[in-house]
Amino acid sequence: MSTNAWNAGALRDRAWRALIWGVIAFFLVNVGMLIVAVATNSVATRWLGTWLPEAYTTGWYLSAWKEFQLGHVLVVTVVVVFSVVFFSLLLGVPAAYTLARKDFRGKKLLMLLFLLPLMVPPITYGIPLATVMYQLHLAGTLPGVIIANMIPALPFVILVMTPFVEQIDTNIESAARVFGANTRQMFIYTLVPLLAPGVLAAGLLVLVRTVAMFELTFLVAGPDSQTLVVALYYAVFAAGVRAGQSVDAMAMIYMAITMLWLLIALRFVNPTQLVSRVKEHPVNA
Amino acid sequence: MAGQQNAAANGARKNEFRQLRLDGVSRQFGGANALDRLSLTIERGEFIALLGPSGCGKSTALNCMAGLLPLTSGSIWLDQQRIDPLPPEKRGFGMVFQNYALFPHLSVSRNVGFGLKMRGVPAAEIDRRVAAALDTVQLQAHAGKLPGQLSGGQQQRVAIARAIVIEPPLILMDEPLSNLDAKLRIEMRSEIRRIHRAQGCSTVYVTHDQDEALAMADRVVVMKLGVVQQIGTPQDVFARPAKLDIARFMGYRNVLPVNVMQSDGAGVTVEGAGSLRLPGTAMQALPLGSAVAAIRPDEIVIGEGPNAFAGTVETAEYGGREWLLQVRTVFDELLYVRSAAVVTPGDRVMLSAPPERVLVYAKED
Amino acid sequence: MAGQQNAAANGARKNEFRQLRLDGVSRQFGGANALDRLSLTIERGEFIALLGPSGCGKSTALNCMAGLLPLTSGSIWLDQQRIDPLPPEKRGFGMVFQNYALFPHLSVSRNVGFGLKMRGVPAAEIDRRVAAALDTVQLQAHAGKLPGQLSGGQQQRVAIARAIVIEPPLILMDEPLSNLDAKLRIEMRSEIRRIHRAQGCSTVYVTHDQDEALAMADRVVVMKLGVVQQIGTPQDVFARPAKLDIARFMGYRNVLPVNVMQSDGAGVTVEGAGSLRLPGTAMQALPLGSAVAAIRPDEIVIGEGPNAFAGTVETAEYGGREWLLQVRTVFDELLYVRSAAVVTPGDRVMLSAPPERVLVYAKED
Amino acid sequence: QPVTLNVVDVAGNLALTQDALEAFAAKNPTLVSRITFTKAPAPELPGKIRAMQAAGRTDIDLVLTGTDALAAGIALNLWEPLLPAQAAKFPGLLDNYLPSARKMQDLSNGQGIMVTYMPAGPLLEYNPDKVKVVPKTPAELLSWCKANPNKLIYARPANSGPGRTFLMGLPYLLGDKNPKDPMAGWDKTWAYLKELNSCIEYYPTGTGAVMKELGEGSRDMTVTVTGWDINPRALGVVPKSFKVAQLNGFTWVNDAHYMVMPKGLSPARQAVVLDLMAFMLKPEQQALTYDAGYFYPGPAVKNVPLSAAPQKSQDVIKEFGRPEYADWIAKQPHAQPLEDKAMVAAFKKWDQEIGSGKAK
Amino acid sequence: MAVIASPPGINPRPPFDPAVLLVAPAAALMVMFFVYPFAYGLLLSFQPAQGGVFQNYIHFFQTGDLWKTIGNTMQLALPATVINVVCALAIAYATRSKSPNQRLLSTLLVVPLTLGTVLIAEGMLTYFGPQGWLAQSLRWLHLYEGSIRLTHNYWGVLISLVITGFPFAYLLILSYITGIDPALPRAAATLGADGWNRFRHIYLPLLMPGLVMAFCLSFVQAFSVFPSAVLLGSPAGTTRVIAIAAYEAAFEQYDYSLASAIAMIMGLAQLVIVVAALGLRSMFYRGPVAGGKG
Ligand SMILES: Nc1ncnc2c1ncn2[C@@H]1O[C@H](COP(=O)(O)OP(=O)(O)OP(=O)(O)O)[C@@H](O)[C@H]1O
Ligand SMILES: Nc1ncnc2c1ncn2[C@@H]1O[C@H](COP(=O)(O)OP(=O)(O)OP(=O)(O)O)[C@@H](O)[C@H]1O
Ligand SMILES: [Mg+2]
Ligand SMILES: [Mg+2]
Repeated sequence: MSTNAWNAGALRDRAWRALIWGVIAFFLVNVGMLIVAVATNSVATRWLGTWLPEAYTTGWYLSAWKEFQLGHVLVVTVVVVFSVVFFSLLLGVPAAYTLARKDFRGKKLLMLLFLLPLMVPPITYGIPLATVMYQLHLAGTLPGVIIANMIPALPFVILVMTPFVEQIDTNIESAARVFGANTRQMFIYTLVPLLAPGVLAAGLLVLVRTVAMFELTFLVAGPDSQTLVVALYYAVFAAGVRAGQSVDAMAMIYMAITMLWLLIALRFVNPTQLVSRVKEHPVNA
Repeated sequence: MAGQQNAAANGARKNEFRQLRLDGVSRQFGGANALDRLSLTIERGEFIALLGPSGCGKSTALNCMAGLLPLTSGSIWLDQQRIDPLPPEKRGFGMVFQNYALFPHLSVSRNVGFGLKMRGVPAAEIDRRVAAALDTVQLQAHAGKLPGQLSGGQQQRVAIARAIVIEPPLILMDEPLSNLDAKLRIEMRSEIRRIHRAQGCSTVYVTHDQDEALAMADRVVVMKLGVVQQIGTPQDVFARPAKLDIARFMGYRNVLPVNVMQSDGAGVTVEGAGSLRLPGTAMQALPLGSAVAAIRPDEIVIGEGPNAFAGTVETAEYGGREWLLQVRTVFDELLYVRSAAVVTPGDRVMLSAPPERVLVYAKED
Repeated sequence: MAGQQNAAANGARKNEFRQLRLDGVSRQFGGANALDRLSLTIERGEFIALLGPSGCGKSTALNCMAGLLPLTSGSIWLDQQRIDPLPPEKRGFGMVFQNYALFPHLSVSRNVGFGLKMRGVPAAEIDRRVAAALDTVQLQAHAGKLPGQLSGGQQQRVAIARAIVIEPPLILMDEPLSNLDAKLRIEMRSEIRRIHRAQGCSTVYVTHDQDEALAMADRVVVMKLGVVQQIGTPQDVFARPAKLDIARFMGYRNVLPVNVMQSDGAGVTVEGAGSLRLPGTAMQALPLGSAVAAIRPDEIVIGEGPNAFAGTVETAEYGGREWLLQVRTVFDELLYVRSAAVVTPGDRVMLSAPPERVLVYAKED
Repeated sequence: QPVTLNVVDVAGNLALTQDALEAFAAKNPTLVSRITFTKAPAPELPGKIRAMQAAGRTDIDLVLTGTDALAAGIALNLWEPLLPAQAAKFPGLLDNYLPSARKMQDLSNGQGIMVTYMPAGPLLEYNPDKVKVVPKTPAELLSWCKANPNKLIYARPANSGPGRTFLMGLPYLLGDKNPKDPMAGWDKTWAYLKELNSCIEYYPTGTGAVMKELGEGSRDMTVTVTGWDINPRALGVVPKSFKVAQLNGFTWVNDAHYMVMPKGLSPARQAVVLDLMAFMLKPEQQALTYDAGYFYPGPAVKNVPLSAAPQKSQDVIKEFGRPEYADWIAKQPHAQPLEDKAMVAAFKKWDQEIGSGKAK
Repeated sequence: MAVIASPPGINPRPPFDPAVLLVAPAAALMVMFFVYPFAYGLLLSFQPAQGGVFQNYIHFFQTGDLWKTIGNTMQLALPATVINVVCALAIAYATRSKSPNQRLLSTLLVVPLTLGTVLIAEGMLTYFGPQGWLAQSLRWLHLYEGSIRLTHNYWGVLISLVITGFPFAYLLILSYITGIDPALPRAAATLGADGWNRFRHIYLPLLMPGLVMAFCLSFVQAFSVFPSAVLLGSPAGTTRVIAIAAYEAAFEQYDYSLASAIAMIMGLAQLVIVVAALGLRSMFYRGPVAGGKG
């Protein structure tokens, strides 16, 4: 009898597992096909309702590259995105630490200050922000674009990091302090390594959001500081005829550059936290 | 850079401190006093043990000294300097945490070297000193492991090594040997004493093990419910607990209701369970009448003698060197007695206790 | 619902098990054997203590029994049923973790009630049993706190209460009393024994405290480096360690190089440091010639007697009931000796040891 | 001292004019050291210029725009008035424009100079294999649509040039009261669109999606304009064999691109920009705007025949162009697109009454 | 370091903790570059082109195709967020433990993050299109012959929100999950908790703060959906989200005042949900997720 019940439990377990893996497979297959479809179209000369295009060409990439001077745009994009990620982590992680650990007057207000930029669309503050930036001679420069992009990125990092900081055992901080680490050292030697997966997650998400941030970038960028997304949006939303393949080629370039970062980041940091990696018993030696 | 030099300079200065003084140090948690007006002066080179029942505020006291818990009131002084507003990293003390608090992401050797690194010690010297410390705690073989891959006792030893390697002027240890086996514990005890003496540092040592406190400490602080009960040499605290409570805690398991019949300075004669008369030692000023006598099981002697009284063995438990007996006598409670000879339940034995080891206290309310 | 009934049914069945059998259970970590072919049969109602130096694989053994660590090889049987592929929750054993593993988000009482809730026990009964368990560990006053707000010893007691409250057929305890003070520890010891007896369950108890093992266990398993060294009653293990190693671990601190002069069954006569002759007991088959004699400090008697030899006290440490001496004798090593009387360094003493307490082993390589 | 000119294109006009702009820089090294080209979607540009002007630092010198951003800029008062203030720089400007294009210049309110021109549509484009009888009137279109449900497709006007051209062309075809007043004067148009709605599956949000469905054979007919007819076939999105048809008596709703100059430039820069604008109207530069038929025909001024265009451009237009266009452009009347406000209102009304009806 | 001499018993400890300063740079940046522009926008929303101070807001709530956008947006954002967070939780939980392919799998699941709305839109239009691979395969397998309508309607936008939002939630939740000390579920197992109960009683409550954060951020992201609502939805109908309304006000009618007002309403609508969620968060245990020593 109990064996039966046990089998029922195991069966339910297996069914659940199968369901999960089914969902994962379904998701991955469809997303994969979707990407392949775009990739195929971006190298197709003509693809009219058949399984595969008639012929292939790299022409769409070449012409997109030339039309948008993508070489330069990519450099700008990389610089902007890297800087935004770097600086928002630099400022955001300590801020998240304080918000997670300390109680002080005005904390609620500060939380609101960090929540608002995520919730009000840039339409509201984009133009006045750009005006301020032009007055400060920051607009049209790379620093200007970076700062503008940090407005939504920084609060984002703070909100993502807060629960990560809360998860960390305060004893470890105490130990670091007792052994002579000042706040900076405590961050560098204990918190940051322990938060690494969180930092990675926050960094990746900020990266993706920054690459995609159109309005603020456009409003404060000059002719030399446009990023890829501006070109992409132009290709999609500008008036006039544009071949779908050309848009797809742009989209592929866009994806490639984000994915490159993602893969680099994941190559070096695993999203699973160290605590669990060490304490999880190896299944078999 | 500046920070490191500064820390080093501070460290150097603090190394020369003469005394650490706690002045009415209190700490509350949500209204409840975990530590109540602790005043204590620790001389340089002294080895202080904090002793007390679980939850009495020992760790709280250590945390306050280390600067990890803000005080609710009171102050801490290092010679003339008030240090309680200083953050922990400015105090330069070493600490063994009760729960180890190892850095989970650092290997054993980097855990141990952490404090040295923070002090800007050159890498080569760090390596040397870490190796020596790991040697002391017998963990050379595990230097490359992460804390999560160690056994409990190994983790605890890493925590000890991490604290001693920085050679701090004051070292705070919170039950540092609790997870070690007897042999290793005895070895570590003498290592800690040796290091304490060699470095000339002061040590505050929390332990629940009386033997440890007695063997290691210069002075013992006995606490209960956050309040200091007695401060004295190990012999004092052990042989002459100031209160019945402390006596109980110190292993005076036999607490018998008696009547004080006759008092003569410290020497008293008490009467228990009707007719039995025992000479004892008064630990407090005692009026004639109701009182209690406390006797340690191992100080009850089996065999005929003056003042001996009879009993029947009820249970006998093997305790390694000797047997632990529960003996029924004229008293209501069973007496706990130790016996080196084999005794079996049902045996009749004669018991007696030397008068100086029968401690008489006023009756508790 | 089904799951709960199921668990209850399972529990009921397992409660009736007659023996738990470990058959060549091994566990490796990255190539190193943490537990090597442990074979052990635990009868229902038995109290087994695992004893061994830090890092010898005690916790690993418990984890394997609980189902928390997959075995590298070997099998575990509950009567006729092989249980090592079963997940922990299907085994229904109780466990006290060395590092407590309390649920940080649940109050003390909900931590303790967790197992009952999982078994679908009605809320009212949970409350009752949790209250009783908290009473046992003397934590009623802290029932509403979160684990993070407790002292180390209090946390440990929560872990104990959590394991005993489910009245499991087999209870695994990993150094459950290590952070408690002596008085409480003794109280908890008898509580655990009482519960063990009352519930008729089997207990596997890891401890580093020999007294504890001796006082509580029916059988003691001594381990070293993952390998079982000796299994026997406490008296056996304590008085007659099978190997020199075990003897050392059991507190035979004086290990002296001797020559076997004459062997007569178990009784041998050995000669040490030139001329001194001692009668002893052979623990192994011994050829004449080089061997070692192991003697516990407390079994060396101070005072004249047959076979007595002279020594000079070098150090004397206060140890509560007695003094711990290091005595220089004809042997190269200092002898550790205990003395009930006050002795000061420099005193001359005569030492002797009963022949049955001088254990003679073959020389180690 | 030569300056760097920043040119922003929000209409896709650079495809037609970039070579010409660069030619100006090459010919006038003393005036222009470099021209930077930026491309941006139209709607956001006025905001950017507003931000610049509010800060007193305009660093966009020339904007190439369609009627949408042009009108927005006029409403927000962003553009520098060019005519008549700078008429001297553009002698005979109006007379030089093609007759059918000339009126488009008026839309600029003197704040922009038209640079390219397309008569646009509305036209029908269809798959000749599937559509045997080509509708000749709106009524026939409706009945064809009803006979072949879901085979006609057109895009949401707000997101599509052909869509909006169709919307604006209908009042002329149906003889509505006031083709310039979508709210009050388009009763027949709205009624017709509602009727048509019943046989249209949905409205994509972009001409690209429409052309894709047409090209791969899911739909048989759509509305189009000259550029969207020629260029997608040249690009291979739509089979070359697809045909266009006109609805009898239709009126061309024209489209044009303009050069405008934001306020706030220094006089020296203004002078350079004005020279550049004048240069762009020269026949040699205008001939470049034939391009690949993307804004067919392209030139806004008279006397720029296809033969003046680069050979490549000529080849494309020969292969994919429609000889009949010349005739249609000459014969059918031309009209200007709706004014900006009216256009937004029309989009809104279309969204509310036609588009949202498709909600599922 | 000055020697602080004050009578014992009175603590000179400043009520101000210097660690609070760590938040200062971030706060300063926000004050410098966000507060003023935001206040400007807020004021602007009260300066309508015509009418009284609240005219924009009155207009918003009186105009059918404006106020209904809130409902439209909620109808998209809430289900999308719930789907994302729930699926991400389930999948992250299933893939949490160390295994040879765990890293590969988690990377694969995170990859869609990099696609960008345009690629997803293009991909969906191509792949789900009437002649796309999906339709062709179904036809080839004789499973389904009719037309698939997964684009240019509600479902298109929802799918695209899931494709972008799921990896986002997954990455966050996976990292939150793996921060939980594995000793705790193990302890629960010895107490008889099966897989579901371990999840329900150990993981879930400990994850709650992280989950709520992931929910809030996913929600905010979904709520401001714009390009995919245009590219994949029917922006005149069910997917006329509030961002479209704001966009049209700003960039078609060039009425920045109305646009600001709509944006403010949009922010407020999100704030309601987010504050509610964060309030919920404060009801759960937040703190270290270790269970004792070591
Ligand atoms: N954060 C807290 N909130 C509330 N009470 C607390 C907190 N920390 C400690 N306590 C209480 O303060 C008292 C003293 O705790 P402390 O840790 O100092 O005890 P201890 O003497 O170290 O005990 P042990 O020997 O068990 O470690 C205990 O009763 C404990 O429950
Ligand atoms: N995850 C791991 N990876 C590698 N080695 C491990 C791991 N866990 C345990 N070990 C090693 O296995 C050995 C046995 O560990 P175990 O925890 O069983 O010891 P123990 O007998 O419980 O010791 P203690 O009394 O100190 O708790 C130790 O040497 C330890 O370092
Ligand atoms: Mg403590
Ligand atoms: Mg262990």
